[in-house]
Amino acid sequence: MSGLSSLEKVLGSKELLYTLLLLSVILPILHPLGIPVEISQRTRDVYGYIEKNLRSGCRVYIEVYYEVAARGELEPNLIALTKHLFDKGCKIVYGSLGAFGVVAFSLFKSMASDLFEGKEYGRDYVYLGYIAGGEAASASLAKSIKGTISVDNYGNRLEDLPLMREVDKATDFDLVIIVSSGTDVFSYYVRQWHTPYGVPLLFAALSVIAPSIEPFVGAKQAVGMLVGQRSAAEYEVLVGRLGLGIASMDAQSTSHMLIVAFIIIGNAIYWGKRVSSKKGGSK
Amino acid sequence: MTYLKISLGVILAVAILVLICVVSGISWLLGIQLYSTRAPFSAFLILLVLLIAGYVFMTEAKSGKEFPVRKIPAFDAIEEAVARSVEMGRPVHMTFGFGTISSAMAPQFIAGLGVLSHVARLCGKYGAKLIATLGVPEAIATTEEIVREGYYSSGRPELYDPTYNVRYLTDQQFAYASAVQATLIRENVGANIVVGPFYAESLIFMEAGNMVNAFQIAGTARETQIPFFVLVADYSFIGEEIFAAGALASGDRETLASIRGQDVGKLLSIILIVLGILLLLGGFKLVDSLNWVWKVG
Amino acid sequence: MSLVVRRHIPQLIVTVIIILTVAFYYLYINKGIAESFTTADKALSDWAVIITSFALIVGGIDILRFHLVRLRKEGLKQAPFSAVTIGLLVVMVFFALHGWFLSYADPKAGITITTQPQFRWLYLNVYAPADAAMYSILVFYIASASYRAFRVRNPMALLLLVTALIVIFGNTTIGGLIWPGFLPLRDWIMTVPNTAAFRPITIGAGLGTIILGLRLLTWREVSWLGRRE
Amino acid sequence: MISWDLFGAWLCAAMVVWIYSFVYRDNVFYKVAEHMFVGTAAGYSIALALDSLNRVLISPAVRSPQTFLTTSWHYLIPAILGVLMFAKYSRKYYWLARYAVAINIAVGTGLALRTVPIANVVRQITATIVPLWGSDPVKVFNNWVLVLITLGGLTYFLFTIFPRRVEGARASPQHLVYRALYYIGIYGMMVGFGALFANTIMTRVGFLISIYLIYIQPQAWASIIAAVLAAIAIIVGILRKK
Repeated sequence: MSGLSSLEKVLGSKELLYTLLLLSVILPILHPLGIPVEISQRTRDVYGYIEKNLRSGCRVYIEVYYEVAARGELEPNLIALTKHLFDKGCKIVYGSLGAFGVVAFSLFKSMASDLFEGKEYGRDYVYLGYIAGGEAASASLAKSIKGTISVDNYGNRLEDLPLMREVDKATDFDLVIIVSSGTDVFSYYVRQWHTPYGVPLLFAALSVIAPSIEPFVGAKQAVGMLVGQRSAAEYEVLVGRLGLGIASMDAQSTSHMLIVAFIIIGNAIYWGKRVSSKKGGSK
Repeated sequence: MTYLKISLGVILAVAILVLICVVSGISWLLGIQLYSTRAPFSAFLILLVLLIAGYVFMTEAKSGKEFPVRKIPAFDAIEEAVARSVEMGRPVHMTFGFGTISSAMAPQFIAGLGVLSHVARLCGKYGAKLIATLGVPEAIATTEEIVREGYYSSGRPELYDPTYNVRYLTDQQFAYASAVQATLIRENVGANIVVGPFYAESLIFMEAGNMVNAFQIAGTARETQIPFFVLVADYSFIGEEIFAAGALASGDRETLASIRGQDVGKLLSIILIVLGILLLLGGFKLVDSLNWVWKVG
Repeated sequence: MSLVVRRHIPQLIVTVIIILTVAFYYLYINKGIAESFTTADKALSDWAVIITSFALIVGGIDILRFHLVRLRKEGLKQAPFSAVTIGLLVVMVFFALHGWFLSYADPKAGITITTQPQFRWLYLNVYAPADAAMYSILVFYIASASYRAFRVRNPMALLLLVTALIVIFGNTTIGGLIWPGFLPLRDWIMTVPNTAAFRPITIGAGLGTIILGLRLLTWREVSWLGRRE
Repeated sequence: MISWDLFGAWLCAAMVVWIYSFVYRDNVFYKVAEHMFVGTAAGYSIALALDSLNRVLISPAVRSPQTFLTTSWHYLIPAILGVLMFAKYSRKYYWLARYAVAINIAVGTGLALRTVPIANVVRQITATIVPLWGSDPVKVFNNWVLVLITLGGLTYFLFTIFPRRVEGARASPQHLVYRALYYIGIYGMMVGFGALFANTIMTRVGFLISIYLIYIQPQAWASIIAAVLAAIAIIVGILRKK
């Protein structure tokens, strides 16, 4: 009985739990365990769509809309998707409707520098930078990119970039990918790009907001959706570039298992004490 | 005889509803665009029915009719929380959120203010020290007044000290949260009452309160944060109960009667759902009628 | 008279604005009125922005006052900390004002209130990391909260625990190693019972909001006025 | 030579570590970080306030005073009401602050009353009207679950209108239906709460990973030093109490 109580005291002291939690998150990032990932149908569908419908020379627009705090969940998705598109020989135009997208993009580029090796800026990819104006800007971009902004993020005139001579409006793109930490941006693209022009959309979202944009996927307004680190890990396996997604899944696994262990032990102690105190009472 | 007792207000309310229906019908027949296409017509009708129903109940209560309300345990627990803090010689903490009041969260802020006025009166009654923290810039003056009123009305003006009792901690979400969690610990609060619209900071408040073993009562109508309150707090208001708590706090019979209007809305929802499903049997889609937007021609 | 200017006029303002904004949102009289409503609506939200801005300034002064009082009252123990807050607040506002000045004095430089370089530095190196750290501090709290919250005291708590475990195992890759069924089961829980559970809460919150609006309209909700005269 | 950038990066790492140190125990370094945070946040929100005042009121008035006075003169009303908010410091004229608050409360409530009937009521009702029969048994089962839990939850929240059980008498059928729905509602909601709670763990761990990658990992030494300092402060704090 006193053994149980002292065990409870040790486990109940939050210091132990917090330290173990920190270790269980940081250690797997430093040394990934490589727990195999089972690939869900949803991710397979997205992969299959790109495999089937995009060919070399296809043009893709990617909206980069997340703040640095959401980087852990969304950046691995963005990297894996970019890898897949570059492997297929697609050309990519990146843009951001949020000011924080600029920082997110530069961090993304430095994290995935291997993907951009051998790719020429202006010919294979372009980053438009921050486009102010929210939904109105989105609508205007769909009509004409060059009519909305005249220079890219780095101050180059859009007419001087070969890729931007090829594309200008929504229908010039074969696929539009929205990587966003907010709910609104998804609906902007549905309303301004998909509904009027019928451009296929693909979503990559945080796991907390996935339920709120699920209806768009259900209504076939988007061809598919990648959700959080889990999808990123699966996609990394599919495209064969293991990175932060997989490492994060290990960290997720270990930290979740730690919490589960604490829940179970906590319950065991609770019931142990309850049973033993009942026995004590009957004596 | 009872029919004669119906007050003028009820007659007027029903008359308005009938008038609106008649006018709408006539304008529909004449092909007049009377309602905007922004919202389905059913939304306007539901809003109107609820407002009128609530108003009717309020006037009925005025003429002496009683509406017994089921117990809301979290509301009754507030008094216990305050009393316990006084026994332990620890202050009571109350907070109701951050951000501007001119957003769609305004009703929840107002509900929080209603609970605050109840807490303040109880603190005056028991002589408890109250610390009200907030992150709503527009409500600083109001909060000061509410706390002052709580102490003055129970004859304890000496307990009121605006810089101690009311603490505005910026409208930036996590700066506010960091200051609240520090306040909870440093002041060693005995009761932690958290009612209003909350975001991710909800769990921060609950865990910080738990660190000092405070008695916790929490409530919000923001769906994503309800689980944290329900699972961690000692007592919780779930969703619309915070609005009912505001009415209960007023201690006014007529105000309380208005929450019967919420019940009418719930019954209406149940009826519409059941009816809609039954009508599906006959192949009629009630969903289309509910989504119908007033459009002539 | 005093009651009229102290209570009745503010309450009347509330009633009139709510009725006008809601009624013209749903009603349609003609194109001209609809358009002028849209402009008026935009202007009204600008009004709110202006008022909020002044409230924020009042709030800043309140924080200043709070820390000055503490500085005086609590002596050396609190003084250095309050001085840090006051100092940073004043410095931030000073840089903001400098940026504001530059935006008029030298518009070509493109410096505004929030893009003033020193202001940006403080924002990026003090505010931003603290903000992100406070957000992610939740990971500790959610761990200790689940340790306590999922204690099986009664049948309902057992249901809670089972649901939580399914979701946890479904979310992690290790769960898939234990039993591949966790993932589809988790998806089912998140889409069916979870959606259903929050639907009545959403409806109820909406109804509560409407009835609170009614109380405001009928001058029954008076807590926002503060003291009762 | 220490550059401002490097110093900034160290400061970032230290801020994160010190804020985290609070979960172990309140300490001097958390107190410093918290007061720095509140100070910058307060300054930041004043700056944002000045920025919006500039955008809405001052810039148009300075750039083209003529058009401002003819078309946007009414912006002076909220500006005056805003200035009146300072009346809260007055003993006699404190109520002047209410006028501005009244406008903001009305705008907020008006906004809520516009969206709520559609988003919270009509949309939710229409989403629940689903067929409870059909050829696909999985779908039928899911629809039953959806409808029963929704109706149950609505019943659970009823405040004043519900069949009451008369003392001593046998429960009426209405009462039994009410009780059944009530329990379905509360148990269904508990499933939802448990699921949402557990699902949030994932996002929170994700955030911790992001923070670690952005602030801690690049400045490992600065973070370790900050952590050691915080640990010493915590230990000293404990010893002092004893």
